[in-house]
Amino acid sequence: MSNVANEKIAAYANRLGDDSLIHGHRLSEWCSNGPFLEEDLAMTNVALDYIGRARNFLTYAAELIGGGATEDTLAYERDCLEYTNLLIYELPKGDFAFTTARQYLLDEFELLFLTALCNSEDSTLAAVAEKSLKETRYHLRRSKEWMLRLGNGTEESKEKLQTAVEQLIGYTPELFEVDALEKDLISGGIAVDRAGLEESWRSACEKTFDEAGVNMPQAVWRVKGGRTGFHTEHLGHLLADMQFVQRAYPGCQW
Amino acid sequence: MSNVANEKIAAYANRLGDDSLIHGHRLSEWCSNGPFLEEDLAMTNVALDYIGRARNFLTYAAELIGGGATEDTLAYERDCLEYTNLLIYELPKGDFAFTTARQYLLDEFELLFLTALCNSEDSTLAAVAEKSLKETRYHLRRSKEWMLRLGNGTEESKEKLQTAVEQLIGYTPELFEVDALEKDLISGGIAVDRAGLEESWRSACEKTFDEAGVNMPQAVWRVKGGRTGFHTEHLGHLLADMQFVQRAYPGCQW
Amino acid sequence: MSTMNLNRSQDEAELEAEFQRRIDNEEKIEPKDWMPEAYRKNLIRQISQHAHSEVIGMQPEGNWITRAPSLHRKAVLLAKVQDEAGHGLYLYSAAETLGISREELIDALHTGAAKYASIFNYPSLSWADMGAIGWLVDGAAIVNQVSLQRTSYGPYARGMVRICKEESFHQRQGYHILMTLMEGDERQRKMAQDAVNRFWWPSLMMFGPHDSDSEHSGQSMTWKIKRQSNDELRQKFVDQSVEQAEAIGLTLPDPDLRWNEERGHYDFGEIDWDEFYSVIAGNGHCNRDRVAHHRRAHDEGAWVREALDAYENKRAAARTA
Amino acid sequence: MSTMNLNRSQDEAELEAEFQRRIDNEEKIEPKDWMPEAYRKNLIRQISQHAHSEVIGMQPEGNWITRAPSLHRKAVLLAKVQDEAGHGLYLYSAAETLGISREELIDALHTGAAKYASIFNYPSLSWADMGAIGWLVDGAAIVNQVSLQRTSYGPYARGMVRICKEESFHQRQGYHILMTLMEGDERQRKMAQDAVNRFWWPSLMMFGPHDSDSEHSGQSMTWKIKRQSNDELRQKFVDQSVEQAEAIGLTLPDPDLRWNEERGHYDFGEIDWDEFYSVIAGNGHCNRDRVAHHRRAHDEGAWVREALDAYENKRAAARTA
Repeated sequence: MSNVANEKIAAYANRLGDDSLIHGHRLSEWCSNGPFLEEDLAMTNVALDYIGRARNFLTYAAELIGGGATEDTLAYERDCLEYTNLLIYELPKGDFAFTTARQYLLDEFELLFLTALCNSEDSTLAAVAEKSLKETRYHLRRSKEWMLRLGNGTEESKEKLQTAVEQLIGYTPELFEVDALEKDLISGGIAVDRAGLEESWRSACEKTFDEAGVNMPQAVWRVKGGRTGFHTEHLGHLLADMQFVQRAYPGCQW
Repeated sequence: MSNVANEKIAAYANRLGDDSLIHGHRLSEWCSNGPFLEEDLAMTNVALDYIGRARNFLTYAAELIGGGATEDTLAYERDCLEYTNLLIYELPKGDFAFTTARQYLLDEFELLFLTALCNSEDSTLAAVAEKSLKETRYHLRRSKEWMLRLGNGTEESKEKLQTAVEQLIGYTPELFEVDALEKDLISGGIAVDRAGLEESWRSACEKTFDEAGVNMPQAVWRVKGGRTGFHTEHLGHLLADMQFVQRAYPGCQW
Repeated sequence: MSTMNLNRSQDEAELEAEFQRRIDNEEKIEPKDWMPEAYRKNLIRQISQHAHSEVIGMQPEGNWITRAPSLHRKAVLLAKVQDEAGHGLYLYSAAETLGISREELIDALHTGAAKYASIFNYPSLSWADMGAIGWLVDGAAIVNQVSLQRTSYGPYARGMVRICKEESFHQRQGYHILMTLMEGDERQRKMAQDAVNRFWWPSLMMFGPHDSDSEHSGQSMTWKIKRQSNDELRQKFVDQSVEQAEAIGLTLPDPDLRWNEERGHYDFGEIDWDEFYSVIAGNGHCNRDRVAHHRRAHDEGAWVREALDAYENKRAAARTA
Repeated sequence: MSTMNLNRSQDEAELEAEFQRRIDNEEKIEPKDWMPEAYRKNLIRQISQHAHSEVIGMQPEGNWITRAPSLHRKAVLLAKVQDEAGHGLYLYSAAETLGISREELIDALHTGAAKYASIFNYPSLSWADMGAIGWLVDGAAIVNQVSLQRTSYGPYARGMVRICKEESFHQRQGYHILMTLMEGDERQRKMAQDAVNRFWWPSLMMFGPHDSDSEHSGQSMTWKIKRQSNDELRQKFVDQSVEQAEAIGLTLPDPDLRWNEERGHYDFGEIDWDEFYSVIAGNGHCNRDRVAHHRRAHDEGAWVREALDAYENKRAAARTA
């Protein structure tokens, strides 16, 4: 494979790794903060899956980048302008309704995305996708169940869930953006055509929203920029905490 | 002055600098978060005074330490086990009642402390004390007024103030601890005998608490360890944020 | 029309004519003076949105106080944000002289009835943004505010004079932050250039649409609320910025930027008005966050304001007893 | 005394004698079996406090998940804390078999009626603390739990078998963290040594007071809830730790630590019991924070639990309809 092609696949794996890492990091913040112990355990379990997924993608990206890059140099040595995750992942965890809504919307997306990625011409990406898909099916069962519980629980839970959805919806269009890099890799059979997933995603979500008695709005406002490092103000603080030890004690083994 | 004496005075100035820096940092977190604009301005004003005070103490400590030390190497290159501030300063800002109670308790202390420090045999410390004392008189007028406003405002404000005091009181005994270093510097006429301030402090505070209709409890539990780097779990996160840029971009001018 | 109505319209017409004469004569209008209702409304809108901008502007900068990379910079940034709170207060006071309360002002901000400068819908993402915001955003604000020092409404004009003094200090500090970065290592230079790349065009947008497209411009100019056109002020800003950028090695992200000997000004590229309107319409990174943040602080502070009121009432009652 | 009371006491005495015979015979007591009320109470206290310890222990470790300095360590720590939540669940279940509800258990934790291991009143201050907590705190817990695998109450014993499997893995990971630090640079070695300096003595305190000073020990031993004495277990822990420390170059902060050939064990210094009782009494760094944190999460989650209940009720109603 050519160097240019390697660079592109590396960038693609890198962004998928960033997505997973930031998502897992946010979920891990629920540790000891859950509404009851079983849910605390469940959420940290999902967080662990995402960290594992991140490690797979970032390790692959690092291999392709070469020159001593590792999953850790990628995770711990880039500042927020160099991170390429989508914005929806970096938003603070919010309350349980926010986390539930975000998780569900992303689980439906990832089900479609990973299913498609299983067919990637790149065997490493396909392998990661297969492993991740098993996890995502489990995540989706859980998050869909929580959508129903909160939507059909009490007035309060329905209201909180609706509020969460209104806060999140404008961050979802970015999931379906295809830039030049991905356009190129799509034609090479390596990347997933995200744009093509939107209709199915919307349709699947609306079914659940309907069952949960919650309105799934159209995105009136939309925010994007993650792939080019144009982040929200949240990511910088996240990374300051996440990277501190490596930054303060550089060049060490842990 | 001997090297040993210099080391001790440096350590003393360093701890006073750490106290001020951490306190100022916590206060600065109110920026754009205050209950109304005038108070936002007032609190960032007090924060600025503390940052200035920290710079004075830390610059002096750095001079005495020598070897290229500066106010910034001290502030940005020590991890939490090396910070020597008292614990009360590093506690999160809490709600407005917590900040008010903490500010008031510390203002009464600093009035006494700085007044005494003005008489230090060390002319630099005395000069910093004099400048700081002017500020603290102003801070105290404000914080005392807020104690009265909250204590004699509504039932809710009184309750919140009482709760805040109960949360803080166990951190105040540490203000009056004299360790070997300070004992030594006290006999040299350089440091303030903190222990000797407790009675007057208590008496002044009780007067205000009485006027505010709030109970000033005795400390049933007490927490200490700041001077030896035995901090609460809060400081590490504070420093991760505060020091991130210097850690991520070491050896630079800003 | 009845005779009374006719008289009233005649009085109104006379008052308006007198008012316009005073305006044309460069006289200042003060709070007690008669003024057309539309003038009052226009001013309330402009002054309050100016005030809201100062207050909302505290957020992207406040975002970097805890992370300021030196104690000197920390102190300077704290002082800057404090100044901005002060500016907000002057301006709220000026608006209040026109018969609107602080509560109404804040409520309008929360509901979105009143806007704030859309530049603050952009996020502050690196330390260099503190430099870019000081140099470019405050720089643009100054160009506007210097012009407003001659605005017809007295309290507003006087507020502008006070604000301009402090604001120019802020701009120099922002420029100095960037200068220090440009004299630093490669990563610092990259950080500075990236910040400028993100804030340049939005700063140009601060001057508003071309005057031909601007809704309020005509009447504002007649009443000398506004003294110079959007495009005039924008040109001034570009001219001063190009040289400042060159002096420290920054590239302004506009390939069409070039000196035009004939005009005696810099030509510059066309602004992406789609982005401008899109951000105003709600697609900026921070639109929701800025208002939500302000609302949250306000709601969390309700008990404090209530306590203050209750206390003041008790004291007033004690005094009159 | 009436004939009925006499009969009841005779029955009671017989039941107690039979119960003790089963205990002495190393038979397991199960939830449906008759047990003295004091035995039930003792177990509820011990099992619930064990559960609360697992749950509260998630806090000092959870404090470092976001700052774990490598993705590998991040994953391992996340898995560890997850295990601890799982342990808490086993133990709450075991306690619930004795006729106490989860709600009562949590309430007791919040009011302070139920305690948790006082070791968790100490703060986690550096990454090395993750090593020290794994190696020493989990290490001490394992020594205790291995012994408890033979406890008389069936559900508790079986819970201990499952927990021990996972806990030994945690201890090895903690030790590995410290080993990696000790093979690192000077600052890392200092960090590791400092963590051990802070956690060594509190870990020894985890075994409780000397048996002569221990309130519950006597009866607990008779009923084989407790199988070995505090001092026996503590000695075992010291013996295993000294060699582990030496192997990676750590110094245990006890100048009186030395091998005693006669006893075949390590002699060690006297524990500062003042500190032990002081921390239990509330003077630890984290006493208030641990409970307040748990309470806050619980309160913030009330609406979620209510929603879950409401939803389950609706579904149950739909099924029976």
